[in-house]
Amino acid sequence: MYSQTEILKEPEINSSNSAEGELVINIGPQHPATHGVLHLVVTLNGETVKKVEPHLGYIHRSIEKMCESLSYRQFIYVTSRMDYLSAHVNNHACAMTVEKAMQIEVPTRAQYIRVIMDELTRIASHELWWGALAMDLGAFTPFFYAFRERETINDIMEQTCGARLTMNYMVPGGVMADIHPSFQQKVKDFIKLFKSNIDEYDELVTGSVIFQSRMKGVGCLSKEDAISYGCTGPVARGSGVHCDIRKIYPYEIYKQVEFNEIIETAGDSFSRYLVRIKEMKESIKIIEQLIDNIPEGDYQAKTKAVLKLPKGEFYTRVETARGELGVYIVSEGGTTPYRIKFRSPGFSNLSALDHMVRGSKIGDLMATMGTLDLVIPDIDR
Amino acid sequence: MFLKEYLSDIYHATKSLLTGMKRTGYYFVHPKEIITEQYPDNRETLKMADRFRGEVIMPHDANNEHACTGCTACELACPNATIKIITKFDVTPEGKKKKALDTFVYHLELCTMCNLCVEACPTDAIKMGQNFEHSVYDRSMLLKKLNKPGSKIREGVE
Amino acid sequence: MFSLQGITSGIQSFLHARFSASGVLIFESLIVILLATTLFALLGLVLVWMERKVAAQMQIRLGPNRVGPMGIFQTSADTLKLILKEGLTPDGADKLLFNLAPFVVMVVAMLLLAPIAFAKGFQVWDINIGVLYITAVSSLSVIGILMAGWASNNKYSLLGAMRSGAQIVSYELSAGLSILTIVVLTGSLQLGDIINAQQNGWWLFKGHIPVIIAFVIFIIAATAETNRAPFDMAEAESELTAGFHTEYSGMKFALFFLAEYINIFIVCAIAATLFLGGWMPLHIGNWQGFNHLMDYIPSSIWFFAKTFALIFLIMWFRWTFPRLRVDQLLNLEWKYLLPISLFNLLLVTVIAILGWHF
Amino acid sequence: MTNEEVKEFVLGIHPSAVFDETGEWLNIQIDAAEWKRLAKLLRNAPFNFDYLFCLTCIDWKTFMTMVYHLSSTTHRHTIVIKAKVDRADARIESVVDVWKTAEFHEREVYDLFGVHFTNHPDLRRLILTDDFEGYPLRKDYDDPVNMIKL
Repeated sequence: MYSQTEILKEPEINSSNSAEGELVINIGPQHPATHGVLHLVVTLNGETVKKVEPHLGYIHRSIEKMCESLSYRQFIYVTSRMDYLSAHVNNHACAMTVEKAMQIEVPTRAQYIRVIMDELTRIASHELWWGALAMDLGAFTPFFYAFRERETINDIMEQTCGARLTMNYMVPGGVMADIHPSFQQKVKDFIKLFKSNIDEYDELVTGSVIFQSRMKGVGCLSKEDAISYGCTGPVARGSGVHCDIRKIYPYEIYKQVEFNEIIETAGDSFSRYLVRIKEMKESIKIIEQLIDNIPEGDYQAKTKAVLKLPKGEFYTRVETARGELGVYIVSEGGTTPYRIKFRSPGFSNLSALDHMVRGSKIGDLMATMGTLDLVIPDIDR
Repeated sequence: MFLKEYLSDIYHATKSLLTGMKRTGYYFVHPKEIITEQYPDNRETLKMADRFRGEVIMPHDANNEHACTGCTACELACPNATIKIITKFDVTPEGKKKKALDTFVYHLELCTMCNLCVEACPTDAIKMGQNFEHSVYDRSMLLKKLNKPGSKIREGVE
Repeated sequence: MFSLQGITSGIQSFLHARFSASGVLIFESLIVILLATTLFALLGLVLVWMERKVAAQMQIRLGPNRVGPMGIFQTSADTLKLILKEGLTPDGADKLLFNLAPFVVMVVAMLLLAPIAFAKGFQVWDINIGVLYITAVSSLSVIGILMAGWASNNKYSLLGAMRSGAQIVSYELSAGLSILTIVVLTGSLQLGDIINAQQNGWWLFKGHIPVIIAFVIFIIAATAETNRAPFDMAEAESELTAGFHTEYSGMKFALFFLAEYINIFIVCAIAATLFLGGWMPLHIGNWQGFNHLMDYIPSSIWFFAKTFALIFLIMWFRWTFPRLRVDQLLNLEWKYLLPISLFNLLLVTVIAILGWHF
Repeated sequence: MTNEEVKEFVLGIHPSAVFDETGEWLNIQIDAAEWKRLAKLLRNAPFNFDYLFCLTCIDWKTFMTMVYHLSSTTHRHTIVIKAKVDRADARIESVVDVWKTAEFHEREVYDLFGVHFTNHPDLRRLILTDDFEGYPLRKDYDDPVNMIKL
């Protein structure tokens, strides 16, 4: 599409409003701290951040447009590529939307498997976030400890779903295949490993005085702002907003499971950090309740080969590791969606970044960005 | 009072840092905890999960027979146009023309290993293979023909 | 007993027998240059390898293990790669300063080598103001970093250099004050005297708690002065990509990289000399038998063992702690380290005057 | 809080609103010109629809519809507001000062659909380059190079 000269052209920076003594730097699209291709144009006054302006689109694939030409079975796999760390949950949301529209009854066994998979995904995602956050703050070692546990989850996924990251395991009506015979044992082993290792996280990072001073009182977001900016997930819960979709609009079997919605009220980076760490423990609690009680039965409801959604609009909300994911399908009664919209949690969370970091230091920008847990393909879609 | 706070600050800070150092120090002196997998060296012992999706393969039996009827269900199910099925017409002993598979073209470079084709196949003619070492020097080498030369459809598969 | 002193005095008398005084000086300088360069290259290779191995072990990894046994030739291979790489100079950079900066940093590191006693009688220059010389020269390295940051014409580099300037200038203070405690106790600025004063025990053990505090402060300040995590504000890769050496590549980058490790070695060597007795074996008071036993271990081994133990400590810090923020970094210095070291110096002075130390 | 109350409230402000309750939530079809006034009132008491969780647009080939999903964090009630906008001159008032999240979402819609939000503080392309031509998510957008047709 673009000619060579256009690509080589200097990126235009808002130089019009950079006053005397202000420094405009581009953080990203290739930068160690932006975890992908996020491009932040940061206006600095010395070390102090004046303004942060995200430039998106480096990994925009227009998944929404792509889905318009894919059938209701096919479009699910694409959504794994949005928030690749919660691939299961994305697929789950899409499958649920189709099921809701076609009124497909999902077998209880499939529901159990789905929820266990969701929670495993959530833990895996938070593990990665934890390691990456520590890396943003300059500590490398936690990253490897986090990956050790995450690897176990990936192995479990690989065994049952066939892939480690983009599983495409959820299909309308249930799951693609039954769980692997050793699935339950492996999950129990993981729970044991996780429980013995989670204390290390506290020793190494949570308790560390340097970490706490980097986190406390940094990147504050008030409750009102969190709601107004549409923040969801741990970001909003760190500011005291009740927004766990699993609690307020329970789907699948979340109604029967006992778990707490983690709320921290301080609204700073440290409370967001605590929310995620505690959420991992809650996820373990959910898995523990379910893993031994997976009922016998079908893992997939009988569905037609070609799915046709009735005319209308369907919206599903689920809780991914990053917050509320909404799938909005407008159907004209055909085999492909007329319009599909993914309300991605990262997009709204990112919009609050500027508000959160104005007036703080560059180091705080990185810390705050780390606690927002941004996944760029999820923001760009 | 100020001095007491000041000193307790220092004490707690130092303690928390030492706790962290104890943890890394523990791993330093416990090389058994190392989790590195030395990949090319452990190829003999490396066993992929049996459901691992590495590529689409078409199993052939000893008589060089496969189970593909050339129905193109997989081609339709594929979201990326990875599969292209070329059919031909075989003449049965009774003299009837019968549609059969000529070439099963598989574009590995387009495949996302979503497993939808395998799910769609009515005769279980294709499945996911566990090979993951796909790197080649030329993209055209990723274009594969899945049915072996001279193979034909197994008796009794409709 | 094997001793490096024998070799050095042997060479000296050999040269004196054949050449005039100035000729001897020239030859000795040549030998020193040769030795220093070799030492630099060797230290760079060993320390980088050591860092990677230490990091790997702490991070439950194996680390380099392909090039040579245990990967010991990994760093040599890396160096070879860096030499072969093109050294780019960005457009708009101040060419002279840009190319000069790595050498300034390197030369400062080399100068610091002079007063360090590597073994008994194995010392380039036992200058009588040794400690003063060290503190004076080590603060020059900031000029190289500022030059690099300014000349790169890159905003990241500039920010990194400015941070580095603020940091080194502040941490010089507490490092200097910690060194002063030893000077006060010894009553001499000469490193040879300081080492000899630890004949009957290292200052760390002889000087009660104040010296231990001074030692801890010195290690912290040394970590900060060498721009090592958790004080690597100048590089802070998650904030400033690579800080002052963002634009450097090839051998010029390698010089910065090497200088960082040499600096670590030097500050650790100084810490070992001042607080742990340098090449002096572990002597406890007047336990003659024990002291004699310790004397059988060559002095060079003592020196390197102590230095590498301290280097390991600094590496251990790096692979455990998150990075501080720039204002917290300065807070730590001005609110904690400086007042404590001032008070500490006062205490040590009292101890020294009253002769309370062992 | 029920749909009836919301209906009554909306009718009081905007008599020509059309309601549709066939879906999961109450759908309110309003005029684009009335949207900003209604938004402000809905945001405040008594309903307190403080959470705009989805803002998007649908291209119906002859016209476009802006869709706003509103939710109240106090009452846990959700409604959907729809406003028809002209396709040739798509224009609707921005609600950035009502819900801050609208800033990015409106920029995205502007970028991909070409809906112009009046009074938006910083209406620029968010995802595509500034000199990009066309609005990719419109139904008539065609890109023969990058789009893969099955």
